[in-house]
Amino acid sequence: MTFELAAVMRRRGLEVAFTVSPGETVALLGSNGAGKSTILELCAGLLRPDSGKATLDGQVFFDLAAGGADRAGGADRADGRRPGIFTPPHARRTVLLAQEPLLFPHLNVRDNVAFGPRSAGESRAASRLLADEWLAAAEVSDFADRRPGMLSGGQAQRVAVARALAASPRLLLLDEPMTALDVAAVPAQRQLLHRVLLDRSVILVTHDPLDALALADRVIVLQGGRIIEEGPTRSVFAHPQAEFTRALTFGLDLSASP
Amino acid sequence: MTFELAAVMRRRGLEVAFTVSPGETVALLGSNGAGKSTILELCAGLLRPDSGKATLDGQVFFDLAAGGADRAGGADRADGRRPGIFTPPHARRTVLLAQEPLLFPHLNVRDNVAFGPRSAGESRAASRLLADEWLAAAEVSDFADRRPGMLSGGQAQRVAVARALAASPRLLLLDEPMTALDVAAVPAQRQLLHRVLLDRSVILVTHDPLDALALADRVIVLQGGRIIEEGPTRSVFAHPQAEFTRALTFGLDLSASP
Amino acid sequence: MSRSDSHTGPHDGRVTLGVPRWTLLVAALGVLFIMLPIVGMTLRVDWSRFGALVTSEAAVAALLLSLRTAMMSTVLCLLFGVPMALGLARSRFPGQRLVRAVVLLPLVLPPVVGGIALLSTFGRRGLLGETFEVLGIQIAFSTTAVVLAQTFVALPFLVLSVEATLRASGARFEAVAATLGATPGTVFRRVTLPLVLPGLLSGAVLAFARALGEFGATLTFAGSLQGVTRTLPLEIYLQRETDADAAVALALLLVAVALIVMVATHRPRGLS
Amino acid sequence: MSRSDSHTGPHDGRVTLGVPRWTLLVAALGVLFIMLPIVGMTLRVDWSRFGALVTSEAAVAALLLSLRTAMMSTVLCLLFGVPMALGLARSRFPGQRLVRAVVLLPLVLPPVVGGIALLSTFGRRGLLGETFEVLGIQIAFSTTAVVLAQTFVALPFLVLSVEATLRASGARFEAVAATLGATPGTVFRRVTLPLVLPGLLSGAVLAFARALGEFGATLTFAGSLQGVTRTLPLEIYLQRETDADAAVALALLLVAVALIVMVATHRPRGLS
Amino acid sequence: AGTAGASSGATGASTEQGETLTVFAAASLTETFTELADRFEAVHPGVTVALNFGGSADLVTQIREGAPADVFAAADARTMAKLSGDGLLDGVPVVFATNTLMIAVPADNPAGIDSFADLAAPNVDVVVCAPQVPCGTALPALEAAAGVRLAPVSEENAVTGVLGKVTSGDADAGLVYVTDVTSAGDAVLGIPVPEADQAVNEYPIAVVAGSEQALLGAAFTRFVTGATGQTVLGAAGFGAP
Ligand SMILES: Nc1ncnc2c1ncn2[C@@H]1O[C@H](COP(=O)(O)OP(=O)(O)OP(=O)(O)O)[C@@H](O)[C@H]1O
Ligand SMILES: Nc1ncnc2c1ncn2[C@@H]1O[C@H](COP(=O)(O)OP(=O)(O)OP(=O)(O)O)[C@@H](O)[C@H]1O
Ligand SMILES: [Mg+2]
Ligand SMILES: [Mg+2]
Repeated sequence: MTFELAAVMRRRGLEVAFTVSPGETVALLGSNGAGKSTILELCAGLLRPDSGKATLDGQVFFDLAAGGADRAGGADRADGRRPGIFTPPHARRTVLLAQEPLLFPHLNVRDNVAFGPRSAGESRAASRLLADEWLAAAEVSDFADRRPGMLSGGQAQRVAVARALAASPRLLLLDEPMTALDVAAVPAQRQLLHRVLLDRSVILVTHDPLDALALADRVIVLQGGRIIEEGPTRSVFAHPQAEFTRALTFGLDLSASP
Repeated sequence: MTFELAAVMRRRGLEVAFTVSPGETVALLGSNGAGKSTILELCAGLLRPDSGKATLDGQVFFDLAAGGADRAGGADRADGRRPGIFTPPHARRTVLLAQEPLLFPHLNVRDNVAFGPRSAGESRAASRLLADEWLAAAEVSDFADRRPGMLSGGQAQRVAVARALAASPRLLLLDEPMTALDVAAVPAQRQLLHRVLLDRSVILVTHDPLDALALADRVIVLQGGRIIEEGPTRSVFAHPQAEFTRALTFGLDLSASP
Repeated sequence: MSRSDSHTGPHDGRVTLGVPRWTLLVAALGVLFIMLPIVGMTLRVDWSRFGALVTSEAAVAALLLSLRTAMMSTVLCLLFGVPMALGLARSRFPGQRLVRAVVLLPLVLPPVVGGIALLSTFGRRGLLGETFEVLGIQIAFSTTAVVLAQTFVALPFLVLSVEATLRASGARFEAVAATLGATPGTVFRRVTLPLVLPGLLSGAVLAFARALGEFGATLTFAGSLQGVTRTLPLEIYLQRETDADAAVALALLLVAVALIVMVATHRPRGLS
Repeated sequence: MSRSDSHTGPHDGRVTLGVPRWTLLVAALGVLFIMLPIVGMTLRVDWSRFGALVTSEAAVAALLLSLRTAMMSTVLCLLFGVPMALGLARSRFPGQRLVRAVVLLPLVLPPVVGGIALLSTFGRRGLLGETFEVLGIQIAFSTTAVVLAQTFVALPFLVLSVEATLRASGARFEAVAATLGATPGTVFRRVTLPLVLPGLLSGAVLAFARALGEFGATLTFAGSLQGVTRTLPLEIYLQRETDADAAVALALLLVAVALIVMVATHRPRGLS
Repeated sequence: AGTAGASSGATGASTEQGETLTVFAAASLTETFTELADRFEAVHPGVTVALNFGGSADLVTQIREGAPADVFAAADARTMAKLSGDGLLDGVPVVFATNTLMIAVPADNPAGIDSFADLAAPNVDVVVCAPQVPCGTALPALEAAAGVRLAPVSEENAVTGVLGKVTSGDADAGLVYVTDVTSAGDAVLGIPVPEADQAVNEYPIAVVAGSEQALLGAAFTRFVTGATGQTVLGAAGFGAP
């Protein structure tokens, strides 16, 4: 399940390339507007890059040559269409947990969580069972029969996490999954994620160095759409190079550990 | 500008009463679903309580007697209407910054921030100037001409903060204003809020004990819709009684300070 | 707020906003403008003959035919109109605005001209007439023609309602569904359709109503033959030749039927 | 993706989702169903006489009258229809469903019956006839009557489109605006209206189109006199009595006008 | 005439028990032809007469487009001439009835009309049929004969439009045929015009070319022009051919 990504998206000032090894969790760090959410949406198939290539375990997510306009000597096709491959989101088996919960307003909480399994072809009953398990894991079983409109902010966020995990993706894309959670819930949720992330390829966006430390094997620090720092979490945090990383890890005393 | 609130809302299992002194900042703490957002929406006038009374500096926000059905010997009116006063949101001069940014999608960032001043009767030009000041304070001047749909999550959140502050409310209601902000931005935003909150009555919802410490004069801890702990921030944090508060303040060593 | 308000149904303590008082006044005037003529018409009905008029064999046959054909047209409109709305609202292609304009044309064509247009295509001497003749199908002047005429005039209503709702509700939930592994078909069935339900219902009611009231295109394209093509509006038109009171009585029957159908089926709810 | 796609306008790299391929096929069939009759009609036009026919004095007078009245009706529809939609979508009151059904009735009334109903209210001996007579206003046989008839049949279109959009877009932004100090009027003007613009535009186009094609109610209520009450559809109908070709030519003129108006004005955009 | 072809899709198809004769007739003939059809069925057991009524232009269009008509009865000679011009008639049309114009005023005659010349008064709202439609065919001739030019407030497309506005009281007077006044009953008052017999409108009937029921159609035509037909038509106010 190696995931390889190289993508350029000029409109967002983004140009990145990195790899996620099978089972690895990579944290994307960076200031607001650095391009973290954009990368996740590119991986999920909601955005189409100007050019680049992404593959997961051999399956091509996209493979788009640079547009003719920018390539002086390129094999420009007369009709102006850029040749290329683009796999639509549903065929990628990646799941994106976005910055907003975006629960389906017309489905109750259980059916929201069961949506992924159902789409993967599970029976209605099996999907609901699975949903109930994930709801329990995220500690929101009490709300299974409610409409999302009747949840508090933190409750909705937890349901969104459960929904993402229930879809059992090959590549999991998490955009600030711990937002809006109360302090009592954070350790449990962190544990839940930790358990789930162990054997999956994951890209995790977070602003919390503790989350990165607890969950990520490796961190990638972005600035203005480029990667400015990259490496195993502990070593980057122990010897931060970029200013952003220094600010992020300020007060975390990791210099002693290897 | 003393704000006094007493409200019952059975549907949300809420029953609270507290006071905010002029210029005081009160932090509402509590687990997900404890009723924090509900309280803010009641103060803002988006929700109508079953009964209760709220006044700001003498102006009645609402004054609703308990419904006849629940009052055995009450002065039940024959037509079943509950008598009472209810001031609509726009006449309260409170501003609510909700958990989601909810920027107006059809206005650009500047006009979003200028919306409050405009509604208060400022001229278009004056409102825009004011908006630009607040955008600068929130460090999002670069995006003044963009539509909200083109912002990153953290950028949108900052604009929402600017919009709330620009409306110069008598009572400011902030629901997790620091969500989605990057670590580099947090100190600046905290400073901004600190400056702004100094001479205003504020109710602030947060999950971050540091925010509470930095910004709040007093904390109120909620659980299941009731107040379980209340007092000056430092003293509550130094000697937390409720389990939630203990978990929240775990690791913050305040026992030494008064 | 009455007590029942605060204890039942969708009333959840949320305060109604954004309805300035003057709009209610203007709205009331608007409602009055539509209601008065209908009341005025009701006052003209000769109630002593009403029962006999609306239960006459011709009237009943016309009513049944109308209900049957309007229902079939509505189904056809849903079948074709929802995909059309989706294509217009969600995808981008060259000439899209022209296509939208063409789809709306039946609205603007006086129905009689619509009937001529249909004859020029599906009639025995029309564009497709020969094809159908070879297949042994005669469309014009049959019940099929009534359904086609009604569908032709009603389709734009459905398309426009659904398209506007699609645009207003945006595509964010569809994106979420796709990342959760839902194929376009599943997204359509489980997310798009339920989310546009309010628009879909009001569009379907519009289409049904338009089909039920269709007159000109039917008369021209399908003729007016009792039990086969003479729908209630055509019957009303004929009755008016001999007995204006009878026509008003029948019109009232149509109004009653429409009211029942609409009150019974039209309950769009917001999802916010 | 053509190159122009990826460099201009609203194309921002976001992938189109939720349009299963089969819907495009079905949609194409639907478009064909509407387009073929119009093409069929066009093929019947006697082009050698076309110019003379559509520039005849009667035709020009009718076209101008049609445009003028349809525009005025659309304005009236907007004026009354938007508040009505707001009342139906945003507030709750007893009998709401009945009111909505009543508002939709003109859709289902065969236009001729609509005309009778209008006569029974605004006619000289109608419900309000005396009131108007005292005020020195005579409505019947005047251009005012044409506008009233068109407004009566077109109003429901606007109301329904706007209502569906209001429901689909929800009330969250209105709540935000109110907490920022906006009075209900300001909320309406600066938030509600811009947010429902797609529905408003498509509703206005629907209403305009319906008004432009209105025939039965106008004929019954307003009469038919060149330059005063004889709109293009009435002229078409009359021409048809003597010269079917002339009628088709005029109908094509109407189609062309409608197409131009729609392509020029109808550009709802999503806001998501 | 009631249930003709109620379940079959196409019109004019033979039913199992017998034959169906499809008659297209002007809308103003609705009442008389419905009765005539019943009587015709009574004397021709096994025959069903299916009636299709409409405005003259509708019927002409439909027949031109191949509608399955066997017999066509028009409201004026000009309409019939359009079909014979196209060779769509079988044989020569026969006039089966005539009609003359009459002034119709609201029952209380608010404008005090009692002659054709009164209609030309400036404050009188007169409604007429447009000269293009059968009910207006005879008007120019009448105007010429009476030497009075009218300035109508509306030129209607159908006689129902004229009657509707007279009965509602919006028009002070309308010009319609004698039969229309008869069928309108008490709602309107008819005022005869002496010059009307100089402007007579004729109703022709003919078998449609290519009809599969030509014989039966001819029989129906004879029935209408015959004694029974004339009795029924006469009762409704039509004049003899
Ligand atoms: N329409 C509704 N909107 C929000 N909450 C609702 C609604 N209906 C019922 N509730 C319930 O009311 C309770 C209080 O919700 P509230 O949103 O005030 O919680 P909160 O303290 O803000 O939580 P969080 O920290 O998760 O935002 C919750 O248990 C919630 O499930
Ligand atoms: N339609 C759009 N949606 C989101 N961002 C956009 C859009 N158009 C342009 N941008 C810009 O692209 C850049 C990258 O945005 P992105 O959402 O990826 O940031 P991010 O790293 O996720 O930030 P945050 O921490 O605030 O969520 C930002 O500068 C943003 O303003
Ligand atoms: Mg982001
Ligand atoms: Mg909350």
